[in-house]
Amino acid sequence: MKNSPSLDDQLEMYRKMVLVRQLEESLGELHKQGKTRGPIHRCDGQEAVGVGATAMLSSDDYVTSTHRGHAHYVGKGLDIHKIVAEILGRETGYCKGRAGHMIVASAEHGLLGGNAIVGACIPAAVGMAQSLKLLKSDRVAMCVFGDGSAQTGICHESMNIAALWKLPVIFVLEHNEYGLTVHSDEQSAIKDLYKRAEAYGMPGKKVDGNDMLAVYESVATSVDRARRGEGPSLIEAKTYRRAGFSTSDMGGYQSEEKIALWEKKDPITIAVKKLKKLVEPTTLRDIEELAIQHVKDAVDQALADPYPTFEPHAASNPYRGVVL
Amino acid sequence: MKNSPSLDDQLEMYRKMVLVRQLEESLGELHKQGKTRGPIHRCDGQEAVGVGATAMLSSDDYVTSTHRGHAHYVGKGLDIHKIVAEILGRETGYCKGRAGHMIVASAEHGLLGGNAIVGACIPAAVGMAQSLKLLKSDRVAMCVFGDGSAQTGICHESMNIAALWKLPVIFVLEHNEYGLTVHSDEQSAIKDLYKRAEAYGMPGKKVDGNDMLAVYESVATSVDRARRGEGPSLIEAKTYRRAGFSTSDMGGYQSEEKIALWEKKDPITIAVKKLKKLVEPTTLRDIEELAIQHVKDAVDQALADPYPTFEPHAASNPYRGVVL
Amino acid sequence: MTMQRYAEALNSALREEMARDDTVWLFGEDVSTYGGVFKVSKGLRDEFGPERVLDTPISEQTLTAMAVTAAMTGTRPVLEIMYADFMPLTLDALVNQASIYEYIWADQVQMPFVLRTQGGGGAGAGAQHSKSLDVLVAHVPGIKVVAPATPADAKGLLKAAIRDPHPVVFLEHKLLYNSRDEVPDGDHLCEIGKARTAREGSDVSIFATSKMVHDALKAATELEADGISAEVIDLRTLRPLDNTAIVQSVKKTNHAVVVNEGWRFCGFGAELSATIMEQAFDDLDAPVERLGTFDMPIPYSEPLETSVLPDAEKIAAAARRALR
Amino acid sequence: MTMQRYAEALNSALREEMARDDTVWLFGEDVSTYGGVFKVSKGLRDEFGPERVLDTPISEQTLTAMAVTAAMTGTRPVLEIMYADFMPLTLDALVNQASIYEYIWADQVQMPFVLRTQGGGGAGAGAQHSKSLDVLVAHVPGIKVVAPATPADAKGLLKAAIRDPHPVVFLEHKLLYNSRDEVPDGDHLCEIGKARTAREGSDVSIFATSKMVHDALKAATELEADGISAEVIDLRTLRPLDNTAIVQSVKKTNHAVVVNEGWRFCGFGAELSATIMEQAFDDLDAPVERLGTFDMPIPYSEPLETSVLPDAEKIAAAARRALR
Ligand SMILES: Cc1ncc(C[n+]2csc(CCOP(=O)(O)OP(=O)(O)O)c2C)c(N)n1
Ligand SMILES: Cc1ncc(C[n+]2csc(CCOP(=O)(O)OP(=O)(O)O)c2C)c(N)n1
Ligand SMILES: [Mg+2]
Ligand SMILES: [Mg+2]
Repeated sequence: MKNSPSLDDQLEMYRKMVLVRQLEESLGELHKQGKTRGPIHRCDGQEAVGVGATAMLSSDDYVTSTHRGHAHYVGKGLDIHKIVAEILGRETGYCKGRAGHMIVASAEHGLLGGNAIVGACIPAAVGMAQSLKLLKSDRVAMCVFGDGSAQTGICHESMNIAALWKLPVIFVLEHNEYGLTVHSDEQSAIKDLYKRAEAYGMPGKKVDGNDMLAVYESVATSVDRARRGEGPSLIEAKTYRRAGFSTSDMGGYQSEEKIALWEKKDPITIAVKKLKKLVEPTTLRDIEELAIQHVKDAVDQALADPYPTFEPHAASNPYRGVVL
Repeated sequence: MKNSPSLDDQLEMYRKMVLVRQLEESLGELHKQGKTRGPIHRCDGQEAVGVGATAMLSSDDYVTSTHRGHAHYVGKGLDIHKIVAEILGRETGYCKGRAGHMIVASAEHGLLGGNAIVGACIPAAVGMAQSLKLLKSDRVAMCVFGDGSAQTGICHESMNIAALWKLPVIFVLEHNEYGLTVHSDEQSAIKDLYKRAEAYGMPGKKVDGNDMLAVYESVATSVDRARRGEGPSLIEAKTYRRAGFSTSDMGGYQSEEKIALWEKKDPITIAVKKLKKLVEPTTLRDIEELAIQHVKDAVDQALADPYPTFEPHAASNPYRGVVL
Repeated sequence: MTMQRYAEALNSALREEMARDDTVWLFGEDVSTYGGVFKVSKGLRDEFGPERVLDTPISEQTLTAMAVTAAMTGTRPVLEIMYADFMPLTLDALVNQASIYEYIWADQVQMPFVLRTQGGGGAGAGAQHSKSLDVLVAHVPGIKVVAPATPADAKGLLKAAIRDPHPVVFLEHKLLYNSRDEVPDGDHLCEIGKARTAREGSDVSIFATSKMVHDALKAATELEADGISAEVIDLRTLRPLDNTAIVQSVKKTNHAVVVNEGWRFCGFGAELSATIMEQAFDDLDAPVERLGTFDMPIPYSEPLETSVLPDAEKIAAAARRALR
Repeated sequence: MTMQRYAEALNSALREEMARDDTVWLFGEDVSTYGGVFKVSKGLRDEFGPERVLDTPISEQTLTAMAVTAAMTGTRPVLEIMYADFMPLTLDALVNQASIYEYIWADQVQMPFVLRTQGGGGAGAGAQHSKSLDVLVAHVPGIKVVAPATPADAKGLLKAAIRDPHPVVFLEHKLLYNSRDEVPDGDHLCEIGKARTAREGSDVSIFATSKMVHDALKAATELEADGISAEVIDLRTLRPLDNTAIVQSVKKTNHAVVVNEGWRFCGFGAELSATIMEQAFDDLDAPVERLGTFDMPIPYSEPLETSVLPDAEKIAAAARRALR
């Protein structure tokens, strides 16, 4: 079926979800051991959005992301070791340790990049899409952003401009019910944010964000549309943030029942159930084991990597002619 | 009928529309004579929106306005002489000549105030409404803003918050088809902006902006709703900007036919046609003549008024301890 | 006197002022249910109710604009902006709205609101969550800017800020929230606009704000070992600046170091340096030494971040240069 | 050499660069059909087509964010922000986005975009349309800031800005657009970061930017009558600052006046003043005199506006004070 991933693609998506899950758990562990600096924004339980939404893109399509971007990074093909090294502030990270856990970028993968200003990744994708349109390219730009970000002014301005200029943008709204500690019901009077697409004259749709295939199919249709020059779409992927806002979140405001409910709808569990109908269990187990080992090795390597040393940076106008 | 103005109210609205029309023409004249400073944003042909939308308010309800606020000022009961004096930079103006043509305010009338930052009057009204809610008052806050302003980020943020918190705000969108020189079709892919109300979970409606009664009735219903604590509404009043963006507009981008078409739909003509069924023609003529004379006198007086002299202003932190 | 953490002192200030004046209310992201990500508003929702302590959508621009107009219409809002890095989003409301109205509207309104935020580096929060940006608001007339360094001042200044009839931007520091010190009991208020001598000395004056006061004190201890007597002046208020205290100290020491955690170029240190030179030129035996964060983005990785931020060591070196 | 108005010189620069490099494109409010409210982009839509010259919705925040990412993905955007007063709306994209990426992403991207705007008072445009606000951007590392005073520099610097691989904020002045002067023929480029001696002198150095250069020249003529020989240095670039030229001039004259049209407190003049003191302390016979707009909102009424802005008379008085 058009816009359905092949079996190989599905297995690769499954592999990436396992990588992300393992990455999140390892980072949580490292945080507990005091080996990370600053908070880590885990996306356990939301892997299907980032992985499913990026699987049909090629490396020269652009993706812009948020503070919670690990699944988007891995979905877009970034190397786990270089991600972890960046998060740990090492010279070997994607940005030589300068960016850190929230702003990782890899130009060669078109991932530009994580963004810790809520909402900022939305106009970022629109600007890229405008460049692509001018260059008469059929590439696309995607932003993946949260339900909290959807309330920012730039979200409105961006959707309005993208729809008006029919830019090749895909707006992927990762609705995990929380903006930091505040439930989405206290951030907007409406529950289904995809309905806002109509206010800009673009298609909007809702999808089960814990089902990687559903995400893939929905997004792929919008990507095709964008490549054909027919303009942007808004896809709202419904999921849930199980892990707390970040590793510095003291919790207490999310209900245990709700978390348990969503654990039952775990995206990896759902994927496994479907894939088991198509491949031998050992295939999945092998993928899983390799992925887990891959993350373990990456983390070990990153922990052994050197820290960068400071050098002034000409383009950023460091101190000049001044004794330091 | 509930929310229909009495005959006296209608005559008063008619009088105010004539005042505004005469004001706009006088200001245009003064500009030609080189007696104004900076551009003047005329609202000829849009009088029914500002006057109709404010006629049911009392002086302790708040109104926030734009760079094109003359009808809102007059609708809210401001004195013509003090408006003109402000526009001419005189000591006798509402703000002692400090504010000028775009930022006129009168606290005693609840008009706070004109605002030359596009869109800024929208959150301004929301902030006031939040104060009113905290004070457990049944007063309301209204913002009147343009179709251009509706594309700003703060418009989105403001509507979202107002609807979420059920604030007593009335959003009056004065759609005159232009944002400066750019037609609304090139500012948004959708024509009817009132439809965006749904994206925030509040009522939205469209009204003929050149029919003062229609504006009054539609807005009055929303004002009642807000007073009852049921939250905000968005009313889109469709009108047309006949006079160019401002007196410094060199024109050339609005079609003559369109202007002619809208001249036929002149709000004063429409009001007169309806009022003629209710009162003697002489009543209307008397009102008109008095209003015209009123503006003439106000302008003459303002032209004779003194300019202010400069004094530092403590609250604004002027130069201190520095030789000027 | 009671020992309190800086965050607790702020919390007491909010509690006391909310109890004293029921027009005081708090709003901001995560301030209500969670009590603020730095716990400054902890417990206040329970005590004063959700009407007076509001979690908000992520809409800094509108929230700030709302504070301005809520303040001019009868209530006293205290807005929390989670990171000083987001102050650009608040700046239109400060520069084009709050700054102008008292003067431009000829004192028809006053705006008693407080915008609390926290800035500064050293926590591994990366380039988008570590900046100071204090000069961006200090440049704006009509806005007072305070930056307490101690729990006692945090409490006294916040209480004074809430009672001030004019807008106050209140700058906290993420690395100070856990610092503990004595706080006077009772209704402790500090006058806005008055510096504090944190340490007396006779050879060189070090002028600092916020966390830099502590680094300056460490530097002074270090210098003492070399027989250099450094005076440390905690400016406490950036605007209006306490020129009298500055000149007095320089007259005594004839040497000055200014240290501010913002970027150096066009930073707050430039104003300090220029002011000292203008007002105490003949008393200066050497050029004023100026320190700030290096003029480049603040990197994440610890060795890099440490390199670009001012600290005790750099301050001591600057003092030695001044005395050379 | 050809006589051109400043606006025409800018127009030629845009035309030449668009013809030379078809990745250059323009966008902003009213820049396309109307050719810009100050007519800087007049005729360019006809010449280069509406794909490369775009009118936009009123969405400064998003437009700036788009410029940043469009620039990192293969095109060279030139964005017009109609008034410098709206720069607060652009500041998140500058401070939190454009400023950081080249360094933080370890030179994986470059951002060749230009943000053109115009500021300044003297036109009766009121408190929201007369400000300079140049220091708000000059404070930001990684962003070059230029402010031409003459048609020749306007052209040469704009062409250089468009070719620059880094972000450039290009500050024009509303009262200069009609000024005429000679502009070199051919592919005229000015180096960003180099000051220009607008007039040689030996008694006092006056450092200025933009329109203030002309006021300084008038002051110099006035001073000449008193036998005072004033040197006028047009800095042309605010960041990076031409320290060499500054020090050279002060070494010659031993007296300095700095004049910038922004507010004085924490304004650009503070940086100039501090820099001179730091780099030429022993050459200074008197404190640097610093002029800016009075630290208060810019009033509308002519006598008030004139009082608060720096002008030739105030500059001459400052020079006399410096020499006293
Ligand atoms: C402009 C801005 N405001 C506030 C914050 C603080 N903050 C970081 S993440 C976050 C919540 C974002 O919610 P959402 O967009 O739903 O993303 P999620 O964390 O759920 O993935 C907030 C308020 C920020 N980083 N930037
Ligand atoms: C933030 C901001 N951007 C741009 C402008 C310049 N400007 C003034 S009015 C205007 C058009 C506004 O259109 P609309 O809201 O429809 O009001 P109208 O003039 O039609 O009444 C523009 C772009 C401004 N004043 N403020
Ligand atoms: Mg969320
Ligand atoms: Mg309009």
